[in-house]
Amino acid sequence: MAKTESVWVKMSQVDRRWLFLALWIVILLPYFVDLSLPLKISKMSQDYYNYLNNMPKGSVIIWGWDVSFAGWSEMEAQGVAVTKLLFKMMKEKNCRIILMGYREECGHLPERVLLQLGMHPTQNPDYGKMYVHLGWLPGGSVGMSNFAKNMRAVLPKDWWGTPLDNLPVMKGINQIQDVNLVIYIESGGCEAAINQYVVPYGTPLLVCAIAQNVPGNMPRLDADLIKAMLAGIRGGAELEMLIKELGVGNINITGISTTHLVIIGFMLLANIGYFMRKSRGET
Amino acid sequence: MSLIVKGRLFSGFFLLLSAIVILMMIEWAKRGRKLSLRRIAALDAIDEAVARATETGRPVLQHGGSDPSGNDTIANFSIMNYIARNCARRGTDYIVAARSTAGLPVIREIVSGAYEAEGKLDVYDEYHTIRFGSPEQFAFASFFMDTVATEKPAFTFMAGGLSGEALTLCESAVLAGSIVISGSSGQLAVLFAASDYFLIAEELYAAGAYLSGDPLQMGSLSGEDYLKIFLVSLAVIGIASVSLGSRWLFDIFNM
Amino acid sequence: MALILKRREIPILLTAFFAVYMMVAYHLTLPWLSETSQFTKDLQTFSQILGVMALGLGYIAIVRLHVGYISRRVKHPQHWLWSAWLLIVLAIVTIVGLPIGGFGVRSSQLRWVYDSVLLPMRGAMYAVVSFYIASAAYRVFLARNREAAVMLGCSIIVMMTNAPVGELLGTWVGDLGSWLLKVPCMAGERALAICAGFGSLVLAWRMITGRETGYLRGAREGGAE
Amino acid sequence: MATLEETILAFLTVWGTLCIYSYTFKDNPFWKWATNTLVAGYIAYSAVVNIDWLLNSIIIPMTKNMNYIHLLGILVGFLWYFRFWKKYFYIYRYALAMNVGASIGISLPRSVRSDITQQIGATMLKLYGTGTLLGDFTNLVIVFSVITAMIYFIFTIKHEGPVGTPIGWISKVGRWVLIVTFGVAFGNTINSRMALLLGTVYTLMKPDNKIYFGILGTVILGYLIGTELLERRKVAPEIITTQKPD
Repeated sequence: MAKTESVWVKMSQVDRRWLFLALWIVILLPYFVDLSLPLKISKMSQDYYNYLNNMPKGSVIIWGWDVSFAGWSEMEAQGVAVTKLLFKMMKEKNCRIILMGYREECGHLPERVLLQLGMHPTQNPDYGKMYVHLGWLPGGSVGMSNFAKNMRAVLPKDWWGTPLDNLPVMKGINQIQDVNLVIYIESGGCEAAINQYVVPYGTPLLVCAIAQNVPGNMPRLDADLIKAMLAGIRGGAELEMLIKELGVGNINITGISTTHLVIIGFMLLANIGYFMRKSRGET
Repeated sequence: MSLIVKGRLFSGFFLLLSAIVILMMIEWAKRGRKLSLRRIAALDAIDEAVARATETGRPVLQHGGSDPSGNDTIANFSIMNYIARNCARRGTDYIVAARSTAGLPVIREIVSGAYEAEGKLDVYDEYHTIRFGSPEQFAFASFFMDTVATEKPAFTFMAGGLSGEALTLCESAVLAGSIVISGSSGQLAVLFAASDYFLIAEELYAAGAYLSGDPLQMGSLSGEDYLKIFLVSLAVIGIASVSLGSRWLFDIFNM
Repeated sequence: MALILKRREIPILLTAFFAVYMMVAYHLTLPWLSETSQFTKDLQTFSQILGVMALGLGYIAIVRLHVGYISRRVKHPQHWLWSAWLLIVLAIVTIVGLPIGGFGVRSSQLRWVYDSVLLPMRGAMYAVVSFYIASAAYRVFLARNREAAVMLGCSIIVMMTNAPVGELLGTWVGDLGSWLLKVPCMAGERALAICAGFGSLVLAWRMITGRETGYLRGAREGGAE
Repeated sequence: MATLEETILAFLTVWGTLCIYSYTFKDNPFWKWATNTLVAGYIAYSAVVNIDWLLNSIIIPMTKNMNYIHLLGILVGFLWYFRFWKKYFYIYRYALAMNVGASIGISLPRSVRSDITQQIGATMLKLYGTGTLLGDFTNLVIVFSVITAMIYFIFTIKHEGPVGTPIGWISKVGRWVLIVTFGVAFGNTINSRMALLLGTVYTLMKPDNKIYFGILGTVILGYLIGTELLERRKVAPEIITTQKPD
């Protein structure tokens, strides 16, 4: 009798390091065994893609980065996929792309992605004609509000020090009203972008949200403050499929399946152990 | 050309209304208006948890909160006063793990004040009670977990600017066998799941107001409640009229 | 003189002036008092630069803290030798990042620090929390009572919606998961957002009228002992 | 063949990441090394990029074209540093007060619209006649949930008496709405954290980094397990429970 009791107790009292070990195993597993599953594209990602893809010719798009170092591990898929899509639109529809960051980390981050895509100014002569990286904008909402009214006062030069007046892409763009769309990739909430761009000026806003912030952004999506939203790594993987360029999102989404299964498995284990103990009147 | 920008009239009106209602209620509370609050389960739990700590002879640990500027931290300070007095009265070991340099003097003031009010200043040892970790998020987390591991508190209270690291703090305290009561306006889901009792956002402010009896906090709470009732009634009217096919309230909102 | 400067009223008046001016200017269209008037723009630029000028506060505070640890040869909260290492790294990154002698923010050296130290390590730091959330899920999600059972159920459905493996169970999982997200969860988050909005309203009005001076309180240095 | 620079970069990336991960096992010197390096690196990095913005966007343009507002901003900005001067620390409050005031003034009127009025506006939904049964039901659930959850956050009415008792019931329903919300949010948080973990592992498993991951991972894990075993031998085994007694 005593022996069977301890099994149920053990089931709900496994040392958490075993759980950590199990997680490590299933995280590394997809690198050795092909476990990829088909991915159904959700309505939210489809809406996002459609909204962006239906932008008229010659639109001016701000591609704003507000991702922390930590958030980048999750947002890399979205960040790279959206950048690829924007450059495709730039080539096909003559859209002008303005990259910029909203926190300290985000001066270097877009530069990193440009390097990866071969669009760094040292690699691509089109820089400055159709797209530009403005560097990062300090000051949080105060800075954003200021930028919306008078861009050149707060960011007179691009990230590499060229004055904006010398860059053809910035011709005629002085305030937020000259911009057709703001895309905002965030790991810490999108309230500032909504308050400074959408509420006063009505500029359409697309958000790439970290999965953790998706529930918090839902009321804003529902109230039409956000036009469309990409959610977490799954959104990134789905966008990669929509633009037909598979990348890091599609590699990691398999790991999402395996890790989620392990966590759910452990949850069920704990519950079975709990209920067995309860039915034996041990709790 | 009107005096007020189109689309900003209603929100401006609401801003003004909120100022009037909140300030009026604060004034009224200061003049001695008695307010009664609804029961908050986690508050009763604080007393029980302190009692349990006293019985077991293990300490009570409190998170000192981040910089003293947000609502969360202000509420945490009110609760800190309450818990510190409670511990001083019962002679229970009380420890604050401080995170912010700016908050440290405030914490000292509150805790020494609480011990003084209970006439236990002779047993108050500042270096034992108030421990400073680091202002940096994860360095503090590791310090907090160290403290939990060495002190093995019976009751841990956490509030005031908790963010990404909050879960690790909560987990370590629970694993050390502590009752955890937390309150926060961020990381809600995670903390709600991981702690024994959780003060959901505004509940934390209400708890702070209730425990301190501070007319400023009480008055604000009551002012907020009137505004909420006003908004809920607006919403009900709006839903009724929209269901009947009229959108006049929307037009007012967008004025 | 010092006594006058020390009074709380001056900072409170400053807060009130900046806040009320910006709020009024946001709503009005007068040529001298509107959001786009020159004075408003100047005031905003001024505030932004003022905010950025606080850049050294954290830096100096951390240097003082760790110099204190080293001079007292402390063992807690960490051994003073670690503090010495911290100061060395601080010095190296600062030198690499300042625009002197070929270094600077856009130099390959700082990008190197960014790529090899900051980005991966900061990411890993948060990823440590991932392990804890897994263990928290294992520990707390016992269907002890109805509340916990409902929360457990919702979480599992949403997790299966987010992971492609959920589709193996049928399309209903995804449909139910996104309905939960778009309807009840959205509504709950909306109530929370409204209440958070009220929280900030209350705090702001208390600060503007000088009833809440917590943010000015205790800003005395020398606390970090 | 990778260059020396690439080799060092790959090595450092893996080393730093693994040092931090070692904390999931227990507190150890690798973790101490990593946290101290990271804190210092991050603070220095944010300081230098802020200085860079000031130089590039404000100070250098000012030398060509004097802007007195910018100059005033910089001069007043030095008030922050009175914080470290014991005698005159209170002057620091001026800068703080202006900063707080400006951010309140800029965010508050806008967030009243985005967080309050627009949200209430979006809750005013048709309760019937949306065309589908699911549509009607969905609208009903949204309206009902928002209102009950808001009433849950009303505190100054006691849940007794003719007015209080029904409010008490409504707020109980509101609590259930919040619980569902938290359940969904918890699921999403798990997703987020796992994605984060997978992202860092993806970096470790890059072709350049893989080999160091293998070597360093073994070394660090070996150290951790070794010291753990040594400690266990020293102290009498203690029962580790992950479950708090019910």
